[in-house]
Amino acid sequence: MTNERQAWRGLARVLASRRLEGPVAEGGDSGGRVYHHLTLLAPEVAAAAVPGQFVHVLCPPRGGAGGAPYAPASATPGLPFLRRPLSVHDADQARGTVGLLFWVKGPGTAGLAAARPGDRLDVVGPLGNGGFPLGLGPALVVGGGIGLAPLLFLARRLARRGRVTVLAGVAQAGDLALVEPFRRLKDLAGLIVTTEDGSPGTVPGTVVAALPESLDGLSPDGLSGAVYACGPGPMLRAVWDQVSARPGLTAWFSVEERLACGVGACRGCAIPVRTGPAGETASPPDPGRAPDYRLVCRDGPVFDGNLLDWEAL
Amino acid sequence: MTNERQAWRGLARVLASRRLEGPVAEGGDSGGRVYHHLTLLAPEVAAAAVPGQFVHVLCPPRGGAGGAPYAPASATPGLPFLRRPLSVHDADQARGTVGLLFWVKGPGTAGLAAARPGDRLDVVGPLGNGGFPLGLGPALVVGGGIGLAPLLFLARRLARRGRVTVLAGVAQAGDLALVEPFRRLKDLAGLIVTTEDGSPGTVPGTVVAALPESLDGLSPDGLSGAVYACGPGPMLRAVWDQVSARPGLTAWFSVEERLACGVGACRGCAIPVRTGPAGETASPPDPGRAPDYRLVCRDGPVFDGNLLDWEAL
Amino acid sequence: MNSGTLLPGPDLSVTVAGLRLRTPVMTASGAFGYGREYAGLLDLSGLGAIVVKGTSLEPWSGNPPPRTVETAAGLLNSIGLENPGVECFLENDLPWLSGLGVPIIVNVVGRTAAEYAALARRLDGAPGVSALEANISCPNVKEGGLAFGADPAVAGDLVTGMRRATRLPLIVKLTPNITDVAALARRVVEAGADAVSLINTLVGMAIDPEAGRPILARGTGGLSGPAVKPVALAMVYRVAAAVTVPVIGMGGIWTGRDAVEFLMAGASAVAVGTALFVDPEAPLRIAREIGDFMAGQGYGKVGEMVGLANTGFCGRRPESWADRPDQEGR
Amino acid sequence: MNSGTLLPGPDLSVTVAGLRLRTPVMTASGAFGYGREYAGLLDLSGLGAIVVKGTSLEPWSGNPPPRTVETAAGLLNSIGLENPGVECFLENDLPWLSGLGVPIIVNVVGRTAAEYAALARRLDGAPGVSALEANISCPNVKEGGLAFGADPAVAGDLVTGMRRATRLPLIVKLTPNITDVAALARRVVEAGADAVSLINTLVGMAIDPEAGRPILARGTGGLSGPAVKPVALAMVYRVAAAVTVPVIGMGGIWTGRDAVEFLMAGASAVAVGTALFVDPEAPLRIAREIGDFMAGQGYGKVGEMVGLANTGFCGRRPESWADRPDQEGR
Ligand SMILES: Cc1cc2nc3c(=O)[nH]c(=O)nc-3n(C[C@H](O)[C@H](O)[C@H](O)COP(=O)(O)OP(=O)(O)OC[C@H]3O[C@@H](n4cnc5c(N)ncnc54)[C@H](O)[C@@H]3O)c2cc1C
Ligand SMILES: Cc1cc2nc3c(=O)[nH]c(=O)nc-3n(C[C@H](O)[C@H](O)[C@H](O)COP(=O)(O)OP(=O)(O)OC[C@H]3O[C@@H](n4cnc5c(N)ncnc54)[C@H](O)[C@@H]3O)c2cc1C
Ligand SMILES: Cc1cc2nc3c(=O)[nH]c(=O)nc-3n(C[C@H](O)[C@H](O)[C@H](O)COP(=O)(O)O)c2cc1C
Ligand SMILES: Cc1cc2nc3c(=O)[nH]c(=O)nc-3n(C[C@H](O)[C@H](O)[C@H](O)COP(=O)(O)O)c2cc1C
Ligand code: FES
Ligand code: FES
Repeated sequence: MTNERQAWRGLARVLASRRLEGPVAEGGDSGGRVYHHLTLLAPEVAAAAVPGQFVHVLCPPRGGAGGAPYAPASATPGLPFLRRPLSVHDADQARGTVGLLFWVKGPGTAGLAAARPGDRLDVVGPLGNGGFPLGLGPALVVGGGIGLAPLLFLARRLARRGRVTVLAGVAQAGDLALVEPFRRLKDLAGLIVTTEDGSPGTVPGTVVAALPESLDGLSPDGLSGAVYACGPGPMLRAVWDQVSARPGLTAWFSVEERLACGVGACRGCAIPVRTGPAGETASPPDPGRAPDYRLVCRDGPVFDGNLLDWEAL
Repeated sequence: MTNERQAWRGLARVLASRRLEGPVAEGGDSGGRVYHHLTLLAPEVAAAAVPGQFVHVLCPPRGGAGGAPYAPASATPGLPFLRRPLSVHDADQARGTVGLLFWVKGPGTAGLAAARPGDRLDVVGPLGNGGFPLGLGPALVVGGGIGLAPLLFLARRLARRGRVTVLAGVAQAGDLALVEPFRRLKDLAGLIVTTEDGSPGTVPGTVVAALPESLDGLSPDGLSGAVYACGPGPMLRAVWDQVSARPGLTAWFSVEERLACGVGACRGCAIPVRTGPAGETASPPDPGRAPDYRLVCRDGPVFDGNLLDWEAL
Repeated sequence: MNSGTLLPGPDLSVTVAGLRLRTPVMTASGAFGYGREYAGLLDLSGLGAIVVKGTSLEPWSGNPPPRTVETAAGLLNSIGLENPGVECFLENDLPWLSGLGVPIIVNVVGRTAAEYAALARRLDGAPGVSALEANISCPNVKEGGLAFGADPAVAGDLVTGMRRATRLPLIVKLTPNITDVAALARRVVEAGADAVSLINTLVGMAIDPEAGRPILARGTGGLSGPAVKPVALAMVYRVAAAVTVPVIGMGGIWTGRDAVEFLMAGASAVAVGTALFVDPEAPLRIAREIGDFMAGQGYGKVGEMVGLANTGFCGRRPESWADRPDQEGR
Repeated sequence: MNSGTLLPGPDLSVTVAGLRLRTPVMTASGAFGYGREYAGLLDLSGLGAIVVKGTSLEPWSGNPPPRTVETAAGLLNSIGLENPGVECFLENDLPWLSGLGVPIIVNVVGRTAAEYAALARRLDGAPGVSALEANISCPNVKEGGLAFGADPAVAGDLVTGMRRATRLPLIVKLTPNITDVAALARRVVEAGADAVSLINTLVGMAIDPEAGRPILARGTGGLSGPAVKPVALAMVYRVAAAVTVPVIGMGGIWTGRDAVEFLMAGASAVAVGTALFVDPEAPLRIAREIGDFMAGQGYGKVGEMVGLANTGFCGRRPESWADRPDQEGR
């Protein structure tokens, strides 16, 4: 654990800030979810980041409409103050830019969404251990909703190496903007998009329903290849159920937990795993012994499906 | 105490926001003090306010340079969150505007200074009891530093009624912008400006040093007239010493204390006074009895010098 | 959630210690004066109840200034219970207050147990007084206040004395500056409290670095506001599990979600203090936000949420919960 | 204040419990791991001291997630003292840490008084360990932790046992979840503590309104961060007046001015925890800001500020203060 940390900390300039618009702009119901994209100038982060890593961002307090510095009397003082983890959505080493894609959920992401070009944000990153292991064999990338955020950078890197299919699911037409950047990716072997509302040009249903077919097509024998997944917990569990039933497949999951320090110091972001402290081999948890944990920020956020304790997760 | 409150609460639009520049722009040392002026559109406040009253303003959290929503990691989260009291510097009933002039002191005023035209600020006001009583006799208005803030509106109203002289003191050339609006006032009988650094065109020294001459000139007999003062505590005390030594003069002081509610509910802004609870007549405090207090936000911020307990203040 | 308008709105009324409140949101003592100070800034008739400033037998002049300091998401105060005395209250404020149609709860303070009892006797039967809240937990006065509040035995005797002196519902306000707040709560309930309220302020301090001394004239003060909410919530949770009378929760409530947290921790009603200084309409806004939350989550009555987090229940309420008779007005 | 550069800078070094610290700013236990986690994000050799994560005899796996919740200007944690055990620390971390040239203070935790004593014995004489800090105040573990910390008699016995087992300077970390922290401090000093540190976290809670249950898996957690600063400061002020050993102050320190407040309340040094999560360089920045403040106000040594607010002194330091021998390293 010599921990050769590459993390940089400094002020990254906001180059672009835009609210994502779904293809159905008028009348589109995105279930109240608003998504936002930021492009930051952070050459050190762009150079060092690998897919699956994240940056830890200090979020400005919420402004009023249009970023105006009006403080709503109803906003709780003192929120947000911790940094917020956001995956590297994309990184352009040549330009020194890092893209972030996020759901505007609470005070932290709301403040970030009000950032304008020229603003500077205090970021630490890239953080996380190694990211998604990039193999050379056939790969299936599976993402649900905002879980697609870390997968664009991954799919881009994977596509340089081998055959990559992306299976992307969103709830409804209003969320399809999350999928747009994948359509522009070169060299994808395939892109399957599912929507729960059955939007035109998509497979109706969830990624979980579409997964068996994609796994069948992953490799000639259907029994080798790597699966990479990020999304809501129940989706990840369902992916693991299917993948683990097919020997020969490996699967990597990007998981979330509440972070404080982001660097492995506070032990705040524990997730339960199935191994002893040495952590090398997976074995069923022994009910008689203390649970084992890994840290999302230091040992993850990407984990081998074999390691995760799916019952306790 | 039927308390016919006129206070309005709502969002006031920022029409103009400017940092005050002293006449000595280059190399001028204002002792590190930065002053700022905001013009708010708040017709209800403009219509109801009288000189000496204040507004209670919800301050946006500090932004970065140029109002950018960058949160400095060193800024304590959760500050500011209480409203900040600021005197009505000027009010224009016809245009529905209220001017605020303030020293950028801590997190509250720093956030306010970052407001830009078009922003909306949550204000309550006007607050305070009645303000400066406006007589018809000769008046001397004495202000020190940012204590000049409430006195412009006062001097303007007084000048409609009678003979008004303004005695304005600032520390140094860099602060002379505080005096500028008084120069543009019509109908002043006189404007005497003191600077401690003896800037050109000003009387070297403090208002306290210049006060005897001004008091001599206040009225033909030097023994009648009203004095209105706002400024740092020691200055107010010195003014009272001189004024109270001249029978026949009345003096009104705008004083400050830390406010919470601003409306007389929390009893947080007490200042010691020299009378019993009935509070009608001034008498020397009786050391044997409990101290008496008045509330700056409800009973002031303007008080008769006879009422204030100058020893305890 | 526009769909909420299609359904009948959730019922926000609650019954606490025999008092019927239109909403579960009261004003916290000391932050709302005697109510009139806020007239014109909010519609007082929409409040769940008004709890007035701590009131003593004789007028108290309070502590020397400075009396308040802003801290990170918190407020330190050292008012020292300045108040005009109970006679002035009865003559000048109560008639106006009782015209609002809102329960009026009088927060009482004394220097001795006998003074508390005398206040209870004086207010018993005063037309327009709905209940008493015994403030035995103010950190800002030398005599009384915290001295009573930190010792369960002494607090119990004080409450016994008040109980004998009045038939009004008796709420006892607990201090958080204590190792075992649940033991204190149990004792005052044994002694006859009809409800307990918490938390009063946490002892705190701020120092002026330039002056080299505390900012507040008395050194320490009481901390309130969002900063203390997690502490308040943990104490409400513990006390609600320890007593059978209703709990009134407070400490840093700023939003409807904050209030719901207190209800789920076991409070039957909540009070809002410091938030008033920033948003004078906070109690009304918070009640509205509770209603929005209930509509969104399918709760019909406030009582369905009370104590949820204490029952180990998670996610959706059990069907039987709404019918449990002991959830309201117990 | 550019004029500061013309004068020799103020002396930031302090001596606490026999340890010479370059600056009065340490890292607080649990927020800095074992130091290496932050390597590259700040220059660790500029720290006053490093206090490592609470360490037990055997590895502890800690509490189930979620373990942290952000609150208003505060952080609730329920880590449960996850740590790899003292042997792992001695083998993997101590050699690296002791190369930094900064005092290393080991925060120790046990399930029984005997475990605390065994840890003290094991660490006694371990090369590179400068002092021990006995964490008898963690609210997040069932056994040990708060149980010891809230009872002065039990805490005293625990400290007596550790005192016998080690010659290392012994710091005892006090809980704030107690009625009378000064009595507790006096007892552990009688039992042999060379210094006391405070505050550990305040018991707190947050509830997820949608789920209807506490967010932290264990229900309650410990509150830290700016929210608790006023409470911490009041307790440091009380304890400093009650004991003759040095006090190490912490709780919500974010700026140099915050640190100066703790020094003036009577702390001889301070520790920074939660601020690290937002500003990894916070301890260095805060030390710099203390220096700026001292230069601006004309203080030459940190000891001149220690306890100022407790002496009733106001404004400028008395000339004699700087010479008082008992202000440093007592
Ligand atoms: C390694 C990692 C990478 C992530 N990448 C992305 C991304 O690329 N895009 C994106 O939209 N979201 C991402 N998330 C989730 C994102 O961090 C949260 O949505 C965000 O912190 C919410 O903050 P808020 O203030 O807007 O909302 P709130 O819900 O008010 O946040 C309150 C607290 O909960 C924490 N929190 C809330 N939701 C989550 C969550 N799902 N995971 C972890 N902590 C949470 C926050 O950090 C904060 O401390 C990632 C999370 C992790 C752990
Ligand atoms: C009735 C009244 C009218 C005022 N009018 C003006 C004005 O027109 N222009 C102007 O520049 N200032 C005025 N002040 C002072 C002004 O309110 C403070 O300078 C301001 O609140 C400082 O806030 P801050 O966050 O920038 O600084 P900080 O010093 O960080 O404020 C911290 C806390 O102390 C309080 N505080 C700090 N200084 C004062 C002070 N002098 N008086 C009262 N409370 C204080 C703040 O309100 C806040 O709660 C007035 C004060 C009062 C009571
Ligand atoms: C300025 C002020 C004055 C207070 N006065 C009283 C009082 O007279 N009696 C009392 O029981 N509590 C008093 N309190 C405590 C509040 O009623 C409440 O318990 C506490 O502030 C926590 O709630 P909050 O965080 O919503 O303010 C006072 C609080 C403040 C801020
Ligand atoms: C995540 C976290 C873990 C902590 N772990 C420990 C610990 O292991 N031992 C200990 O004595 N204190 C522990 N503490 C308490 C801190 O050392 C400190 O006393 C407290 O957080 C107050 O300081 P702060 O507000 O600067 O964080 C922990 C605090 C936090 C936030
Ligand atoms: S967030 Fe601190 S260890 Fe992961
Ligand atoms: S600020 Fe509340 S009474 Fe004046």
